[in-house]
Amino acid sequence: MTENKPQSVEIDQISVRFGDVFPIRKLSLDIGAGELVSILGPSGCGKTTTLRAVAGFNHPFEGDIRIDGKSVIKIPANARDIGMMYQSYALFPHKTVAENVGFGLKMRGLPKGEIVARVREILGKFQLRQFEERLPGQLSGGQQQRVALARALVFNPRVLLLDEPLAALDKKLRSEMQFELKRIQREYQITTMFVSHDQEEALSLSDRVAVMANGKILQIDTPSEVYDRPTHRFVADFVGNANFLTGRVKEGEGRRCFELENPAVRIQLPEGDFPLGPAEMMIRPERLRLGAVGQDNGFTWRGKLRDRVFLGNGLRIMVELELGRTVQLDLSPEQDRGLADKSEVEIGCLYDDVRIFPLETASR
Amino acid sequence: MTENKPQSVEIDQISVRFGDVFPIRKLSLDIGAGELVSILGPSGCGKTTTLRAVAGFNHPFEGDIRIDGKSVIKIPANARDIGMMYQSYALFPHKTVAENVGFGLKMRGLPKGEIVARVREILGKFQLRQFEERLPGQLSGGQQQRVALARALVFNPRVLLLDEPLAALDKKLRSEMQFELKRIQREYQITTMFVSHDQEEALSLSDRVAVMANGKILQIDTPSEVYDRPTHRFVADFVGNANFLTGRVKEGEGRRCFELENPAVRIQLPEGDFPLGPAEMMIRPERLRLGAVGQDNGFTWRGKLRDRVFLGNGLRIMVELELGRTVQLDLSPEQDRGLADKSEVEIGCLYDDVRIFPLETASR
Amino acid sequence: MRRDPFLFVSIVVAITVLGFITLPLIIVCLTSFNATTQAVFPPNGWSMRWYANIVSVGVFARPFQVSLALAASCVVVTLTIAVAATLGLTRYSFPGRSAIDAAIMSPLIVPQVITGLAVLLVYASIRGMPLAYLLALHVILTLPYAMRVLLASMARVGGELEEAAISLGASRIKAFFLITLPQIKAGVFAASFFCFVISFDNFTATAFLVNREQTLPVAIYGYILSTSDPTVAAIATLMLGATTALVLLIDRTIGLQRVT
Amino acid sequence: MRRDPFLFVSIVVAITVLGFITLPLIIVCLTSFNATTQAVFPPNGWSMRWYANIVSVGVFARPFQVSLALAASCVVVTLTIAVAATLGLTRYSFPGRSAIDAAIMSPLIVPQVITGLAVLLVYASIRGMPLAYLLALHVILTLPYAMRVLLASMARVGGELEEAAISLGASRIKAFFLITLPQIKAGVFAASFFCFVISFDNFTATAFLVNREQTLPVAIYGYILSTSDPTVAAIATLMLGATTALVLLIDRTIGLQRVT
Repeated sequence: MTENKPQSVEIDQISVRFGDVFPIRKLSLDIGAGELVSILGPSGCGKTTTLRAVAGFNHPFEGDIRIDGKSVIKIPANARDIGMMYQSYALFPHKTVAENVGFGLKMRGLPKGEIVARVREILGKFQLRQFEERLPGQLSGGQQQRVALARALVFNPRVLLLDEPLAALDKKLRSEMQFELKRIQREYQITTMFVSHDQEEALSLSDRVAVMANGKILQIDTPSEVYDRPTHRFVADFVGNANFLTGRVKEGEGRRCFELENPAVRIQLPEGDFPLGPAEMMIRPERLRLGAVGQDNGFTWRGKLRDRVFLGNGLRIMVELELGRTVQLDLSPEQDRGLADKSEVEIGCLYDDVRIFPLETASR
Repeated sequence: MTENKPQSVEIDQISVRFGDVFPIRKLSLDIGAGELVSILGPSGCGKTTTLRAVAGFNHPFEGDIRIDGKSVIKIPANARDIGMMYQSYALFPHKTVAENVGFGLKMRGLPKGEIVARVREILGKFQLRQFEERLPGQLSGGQQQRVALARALVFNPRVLLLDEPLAALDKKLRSEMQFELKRIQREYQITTMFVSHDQEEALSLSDRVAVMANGKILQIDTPSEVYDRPTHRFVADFVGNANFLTGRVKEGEGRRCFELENPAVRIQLPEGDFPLGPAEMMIRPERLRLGAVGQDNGFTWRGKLRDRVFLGNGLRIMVELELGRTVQLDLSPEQDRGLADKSEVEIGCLYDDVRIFPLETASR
Repeated sequence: MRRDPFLFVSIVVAITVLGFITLPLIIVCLTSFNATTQAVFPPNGWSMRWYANIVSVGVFARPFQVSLALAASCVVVTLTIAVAATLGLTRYSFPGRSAIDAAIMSPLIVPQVITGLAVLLVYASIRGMPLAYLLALHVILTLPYAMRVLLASMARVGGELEEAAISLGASRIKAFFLITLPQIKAGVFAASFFCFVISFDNFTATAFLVNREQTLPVAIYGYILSTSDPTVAAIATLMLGATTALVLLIDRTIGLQRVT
Repeated sequence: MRRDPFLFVSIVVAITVLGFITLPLIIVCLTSFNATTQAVFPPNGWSMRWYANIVSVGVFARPFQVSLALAASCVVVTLTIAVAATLGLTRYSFPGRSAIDAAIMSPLIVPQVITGLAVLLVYASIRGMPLAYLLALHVILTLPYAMRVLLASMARVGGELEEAAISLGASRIKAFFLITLPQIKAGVFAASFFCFVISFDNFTATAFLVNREQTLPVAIYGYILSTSDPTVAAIATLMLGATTALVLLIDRTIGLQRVT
């Protein structure tokens, strides 16, 4: 294997047009050398269009795409040297596993002996040696996925693009393959970009997540930042579960505060730049806890337990607050034990776990 | 609405045959009046065959099915008075929402005025009044699901059968509809049976879960019992995530113990009837905790942190134990904070959280 | 993908095919307005006289009526059989099903010369009722096309809607007529159209059976053998116009996409 | 579902259809072994003499060769055009695409009498090369069938495999020949088969163009007009046998399911 050093990808203000539709507009995204970045968004947000622009399958009418600092916008798809894995895997059904994996090397005109050697090497690494002579149709979903990945990696591409890499696998296999995919990406140290509509997949695999909606990137950051400190209401709603409570940001004593209406309940806000006016407060269900919280670093509400749903690794409960809203809490097994058969509960929340979104930016 | 009292369903030793295949064999399942029971299993396990036998769409060659104590096995499907909702909803595309919902009443020969009145009533209850004149194709997935449910409930069926009720909805909508479905079932107090291959759906909706494999029911119990105290290895593996460690059950001092091989590590077992010999130990990833546990009620292992995956509402880590196995831990956000950048960790487990399965019964 | 030689080649081929196929039809149209007595191309002048000649020549009226009646009856008989048979073939499996499948499709590949000859042989042994035999022949010829269209529509509908209706209290027959039939309406229309056109246009097999009563295609063929004026081009243009109008009508009402 | 009157009715219909369609073919077979000179049913005795007569009567050898050559050439020409046109129609969208779509399918609904007449008109204006014109006619007639089968296969393959090949470094042309073409192999076989059968069996349109060189169906028709012995039943039986053998061969090698 000739060791390539990882290469950066810069997407610079590209816009793509299909007839009258502009699926992406002036989109920029920088991916560091060797980084694994996901584009997460609902279907139709333009994430696949972005991926295909990098692959060379559609042509931005403005902007530039650079790999390792050099523009590739004029290079045709078959000369960009990019490994691509499709959601359907797109394995060639009439070719054996070895022929599928070797296809990229054959197209590069490598001598037969070297092709065989390199195919064998990567099949060994992916525990696929015994399936060499099988056709893709004779493999399980997980094996097909590994073949598709091997085929995309064997020719040492400059960048790896993955289209919903785990979506076609069942739930069980998916969590196993998450670890596997991460391990392989680290081993090959290859700059990787993948698109997903599944927030779990994006959070667990990526170094950074770019959340996209309506052809624009709303937030790009590490998984925990995107989850814990979403910058847009849409991000908060799309990534993970969320409780939203409407109210308004007002001037308080010293710091600003958030006021729920009817009845008016004031919540101190931490330091920061919160625009005054109508806003929504967001709290993650697992950040709410049973029992009171000290007034200095949080607030406590009282309410009635309305419903409980067993999730296996925890309990989800619905609490109707005295102040008239209903919120959802996710309890871990330990907290769950403290609940017993109570119907009146106190729930607490730390100021740190509250996010405020001005209502103007409430996009969707 | 004429109030019907809920009716019990007894499936008594039924077997179904399709040609040479026996999808279910001598299957029994009792559902109490007003109870909500799910049949959970992988595709092809016979769960849908069971549901369709109750509905009257296939004919057991032996056994009996009783509703409210009376056999219905000879009653044709269209006279069983059972409400059925399909995964695809099976709404009639050429009929309006009102016509769809009224179809069952029309087939029962009710006068037109009464049909209109009862359809309006239930559409109001399901917040579908404004869609009365729409065709199903003009509704969203969630609305279609509510129409299908209204259609199955409007004629006050004796039993409600649901085929993967939430499978066609996207993740977000699914968790909302779980609460909704439960609320409706409680309001109508109707005996309900549903099949699912999604453990989350089954755990969160059901009063009791029947886990099925290869045409047989392996365990039927409350969601938390099935999750926390699975009786079969298959159940433990299918419902939730699980760490499995092979070893053997041996005689210890007083109580029996479980011994991992190479290196030999002994774990005290709680009181109970554990057959001697090769066995597997199962621990849920969220039952393992960071830090040592007192020797009286648990055990502690040391290991290296190998991988971490951010799940949003927690962290999943892989720990390579000193004794040579790798286990998976799910940490809640609080525990997660204690992890920092450690690479050497101690993990603890309570005896109570360990399940043992003799290797003979390891079915799949 | 722009500046792709493949794109150029395949567009050229597609357009050539277009010309290749439509050119003869255009020639027929133009010839029908020819002023001279010989059916030649290009025409020497323009006239509507051959359209008038269709009526005045007198040999086409009766064959036209025969063809019309035959095609209409054929649609009714074929569709009734096809709907019942399709239902049986899609909703039930029974021994020998695949043999019936194959048999129903066989007229698609059995040469019409053979089918015509076969019906002629039966006809020769039991004389009389020529139109009834012609109808039987046309039903045999159109049935596979009707079945293909109906089987395709029925496959799209699936049995689940029918089953849902039954679970709501409908009998099997009510479920079929109230739920399934409306779903395959487009297919039934399409099948009727194909049957009508195939029956109306058929010449090969029909030619074997015709003695007293001629159908329109047989009459046209006979006319060409004896006369070479553009009258038949005029008839052909009218038939073409009628067919095109019918296709456009279907496209407007139920959509060609749902049909072919 | 057992004891269902619907089941009974639809099985009865299906079996009746089976008999109705296959009976004439059986009659042709039996007649071909008839001992007497008249082609009548039921036969008066058994003999193989009409099979010998096919050769000895001498009028079928040359038409058989013509039909064979014509059908074979037609397969080559039609398939080449059809593959290129299908590729253009499935992989690219360009203005006027739907017009080309419609034009390609139009021979399915334009009466063959008209098509035959049209080609005759062109032929009449530029005399000579009768077989070339016959070939052109047959290509026009078979193209829509070939396109239908190929478009259906191509739709199943989709563009993703081809794209995957390109991302692995293949040029567009290599991707087509190495990846897409092998996928639609079954469709190409099926289209070839249909083209061959349609060309070999065609009578209606062909009848217009034939003067010096007869095709087999035209020769058969001419023979029936003059003689009524079972020789044509014997030929029909042979054609039927050959067609059936071909269908079985396709079924064994690539599977009929993947084809129709």
